[in-house]
Amino acid sequence: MRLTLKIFRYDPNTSAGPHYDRFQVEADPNDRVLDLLEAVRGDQDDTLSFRRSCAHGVCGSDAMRINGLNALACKVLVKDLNSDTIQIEPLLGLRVEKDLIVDMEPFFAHYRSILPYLINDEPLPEDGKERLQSEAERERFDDTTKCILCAACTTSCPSFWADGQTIGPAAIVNAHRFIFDSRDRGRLKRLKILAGQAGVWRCRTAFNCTEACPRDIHITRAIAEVKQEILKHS
Amino acid sequence: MDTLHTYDVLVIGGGGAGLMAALHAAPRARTAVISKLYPLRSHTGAAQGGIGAALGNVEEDRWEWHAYDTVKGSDYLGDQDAIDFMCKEAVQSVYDLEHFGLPFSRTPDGRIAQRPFGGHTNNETGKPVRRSCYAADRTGHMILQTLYQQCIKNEITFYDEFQVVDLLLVDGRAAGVVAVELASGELHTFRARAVIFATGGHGRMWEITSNAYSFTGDGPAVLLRRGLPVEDMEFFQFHPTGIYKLGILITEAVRGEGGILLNSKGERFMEKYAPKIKDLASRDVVSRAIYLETRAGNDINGQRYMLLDVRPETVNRYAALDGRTRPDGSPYVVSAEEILSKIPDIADFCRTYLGVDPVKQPIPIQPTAHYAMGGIPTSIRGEVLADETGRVVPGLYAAGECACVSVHGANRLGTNSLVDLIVFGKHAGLNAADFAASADLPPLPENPQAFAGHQLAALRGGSGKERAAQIGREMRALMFDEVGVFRTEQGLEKAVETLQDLRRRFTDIRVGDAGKAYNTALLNAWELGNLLDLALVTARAALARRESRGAHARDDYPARDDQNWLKHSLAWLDEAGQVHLKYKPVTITHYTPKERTY
Amino acid sequence: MQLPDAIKEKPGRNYETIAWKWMRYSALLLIPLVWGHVLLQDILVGVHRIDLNYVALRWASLGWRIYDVLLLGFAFAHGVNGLRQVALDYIHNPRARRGVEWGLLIFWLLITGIGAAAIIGGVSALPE
Amino acid sequence: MAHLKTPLQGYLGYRGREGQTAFLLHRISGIGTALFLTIHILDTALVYFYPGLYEEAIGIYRTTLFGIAELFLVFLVIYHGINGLRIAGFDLFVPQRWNIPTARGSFRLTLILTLLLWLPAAAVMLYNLLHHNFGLFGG
Repeated sequence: MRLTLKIFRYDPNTSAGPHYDRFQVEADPNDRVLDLLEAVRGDQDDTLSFRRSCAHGVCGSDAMRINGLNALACKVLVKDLNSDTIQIEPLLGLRVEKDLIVDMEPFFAHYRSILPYLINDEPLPEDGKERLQSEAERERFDDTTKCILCAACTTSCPSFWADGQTIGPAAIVNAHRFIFDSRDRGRLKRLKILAGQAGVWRCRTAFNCTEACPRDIHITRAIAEVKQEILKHS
Repeated sequence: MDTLHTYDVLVIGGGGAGLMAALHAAPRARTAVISKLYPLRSHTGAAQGGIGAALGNVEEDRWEWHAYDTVKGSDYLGDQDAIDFMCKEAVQSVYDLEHFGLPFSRTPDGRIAQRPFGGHTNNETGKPVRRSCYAADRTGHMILQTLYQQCIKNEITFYDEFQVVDLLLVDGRAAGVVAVELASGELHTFRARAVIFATGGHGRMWEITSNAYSFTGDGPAVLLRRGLPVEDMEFFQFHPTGIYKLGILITEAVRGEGGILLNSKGERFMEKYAPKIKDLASRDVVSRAIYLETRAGNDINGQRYMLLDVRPETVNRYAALDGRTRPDGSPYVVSAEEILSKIPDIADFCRTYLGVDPVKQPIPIQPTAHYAMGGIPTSIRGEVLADETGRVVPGLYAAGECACVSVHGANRLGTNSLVDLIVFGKHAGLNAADFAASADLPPLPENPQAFAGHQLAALRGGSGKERAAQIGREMRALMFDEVGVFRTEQGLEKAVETLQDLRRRFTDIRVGDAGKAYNTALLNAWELGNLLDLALVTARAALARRESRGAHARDDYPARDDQNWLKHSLAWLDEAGQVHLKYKPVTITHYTPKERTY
Repeated sequence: MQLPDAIKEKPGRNYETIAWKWMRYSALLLIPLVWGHVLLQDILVGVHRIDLNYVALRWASLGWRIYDVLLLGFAFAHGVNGLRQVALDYIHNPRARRGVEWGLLIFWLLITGIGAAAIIGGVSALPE
Repeated sequence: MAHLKTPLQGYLGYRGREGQTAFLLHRISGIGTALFLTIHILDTALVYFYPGLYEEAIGIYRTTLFGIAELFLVFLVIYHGINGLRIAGFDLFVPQRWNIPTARGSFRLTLILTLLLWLPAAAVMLYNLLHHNFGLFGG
């Protein structure tokens, strides 16, 4: 089948502002949108820039807006879209650096701000082996360990669109992963950060994050659980 | 921005090996990680099944058994001293990861959970042993995340989205690297006392591959261009179970949980090829079995694929036939929910890309290019070796998939890639920091960016008669057909010839993008050049090796030939495009080569 | 699940947490109050029958005055805090934010004061 | 207000689902109600400060335009209340039930309940409006 790709273009080094280019491509219903982008760059216009790596939804490089919805280009198949024009735009709320590439640094800065690492200064088990954790304790935070930091959630969040200072869903998801890890001892610190102006209270439960997550993480639920945890400790 | 940077230790690559190296170098040396991707995008994150270590958490196990399985898996080409070192160190390394916060799946008594995996056995009974430590089916993801988290905690310096395009050598010693900053297109020079390459594999030279787009062999190619050799390039692993056509990996853990491979007749054909451990035989064995079944006309619908059946009724039927039991001795019976809970991501891939629910329908699979056993020759300490005598390049280290220690020999055992990058990443980091502490800062060569600048300029200044995308397509198809699961003299000769032609045609491409910011076309073209170089070396080394061993299977030389070929290959590529091969002996300590049966 | 915490640094009393709770708990009271008010004034009575006499009659009852004071206090505070949250979404400069917060505080006190004065003072003069 | 460009682009262009609609309606209804409330407090306060002006102010409310606006206002007030209860209910009492089906379903339920409460109210108000402003129904 023949498809039209309508792609957002922007090059900071030329004076022209952002615009859209249209490309005709031959596609199979089972093609990934990423395959189409590769075809355009390979055979039609090699000035098109986008990020990609693993091409099967685990590395988080190719999050973008596809027909108005955040997704990984490698996880959206042509047949899922049901349209003969596919509009492809960069993530919203982060500065566009070139075409579909946005500046991820603010996103990672929010991630770093919630202390995304195990905090536990207690002595290790004397036998040098693993810290014990029951299956139930492990299960408690399983969902939020799946995050690949692709930014599809954070850049679909209306609060983040309005204010880039909002910590955003991805950072909260990663905080949740440690807050509910029975081995961690830093959760009150994280809760204090998340109780602030840019934290969980900015969540208006618009659910765009959960709908956009390519890993099917229950993001809004995780945020609500963090909210409860803060209420419990305040 | 200043484009000259100075550090004690530079780590090139932000995957598992690179981050591990950085974490261990940083406490004693000013360290920076230079990565062409954001580190969390690295392909370590795609590893699914687990990391092998003889913890013995669910049944008796010993690191010596792990070592023997690795030697046997390597088809005796692995260096046994290195393998012993790795398998022994693996145990503590896994505990280290747990202490770093890695959320392993757990046993009922709260320990790290372990499951069976291809090629891992109890050496006394020959039966599969539960050795693979896992976190659902995203162990690599958890390793990558955990290591990156620790890097944040330890405030490691990162240069994200910097593509290293050249290694600087002064008097045979590493002096730094040259990198392109993707955002600006500027060249940066990094000066250092020690450099660690951890750039990953080169599986993108094959058409059907489980590898990331970024797996273009940058490290080995850069070193080749600087006159250093690569080792054992003819050995590249084809994983038996890639999703049909896409190549996306379906982990062995699916078979570990009881999944069965079936041909068009509905036969469990692995009974023929590995009567003892059947579907859990080593990867090369299973890949070849699929190929042979296909050749015998037993592929599904004549479409060159087989079925991987993990429906509970199938799993339970064959588990009963095999007499498989749970650790407590009860018969192994699973429900659909239990299977899905062990392989959630695989189930997601199947639904997304195939529209198949793996507990209701079998999964169409075919072998997919997966892992480079070969790469930059290194010592057990991670030092890069300059020749067949084991001469070390001072200040230069390599670890992870881009390196060849060699612990995987002719065929890597499942889970051992993660073991490799954890153990050797760590030791490369420690040793590089040691080296940096005692070494002075080498001078920079005159005009350090000249060679890199020249390479990039050539890509922009070609005649434009050829298109990079087209050359890439031809290379991948050629490699899959002629330098794939099975190889012949004729095919390999054709491959070498065609690759030399493709390399000539490559000089006629011209990158159309003249921009600076995120000129991905330019860098992709440069990466294609790397793949072409490595493909040529691979085909040439494969042509020379007239035997079948591990992943290198020759139709015309079907047997292993220890008399003539129990040796590692080293390949140099000269400026004229000629490959020069030399060989060095395999280190054998206590496992004498014998026939490999599963 | 009770976890031991080595770091006893609680998120503690924090303005945004209190404001968030305030929006939820005030809403619980507001729903009967506001809906009751709307039902009575807009639907049952209707704007065409409301005049000074009606207001005077209504505020002759202490019960209705208390009702209206509660309504004023809770609804307007809820509303002004809502406006504050909305404004802070779009205004990011710290000084501008402080300006908005002070402005809204004054606005809130002023309007609430005016409303309260009216409810307490009642209808000051009925038409002839 | 350069800051408004991105959120407006998102509100209008991002194809969010029920949750985004719920959020936008909640915000619009909240702002609208708060602004109306301010005016309403002020006009009611006239009874004490300038009773002479009160009847004039009420006169404005009695116009057809305001009558129609009042219909919308009541809808928004009902919606804001139910949707607020919905969100607070999940957040405070059953956070573990926040998932895509419950979020979508609960919003649809919110809309249905709002309509169910609003329609009879709207009928009465419309009757009053037509009766007083257009002399229908024997006015």
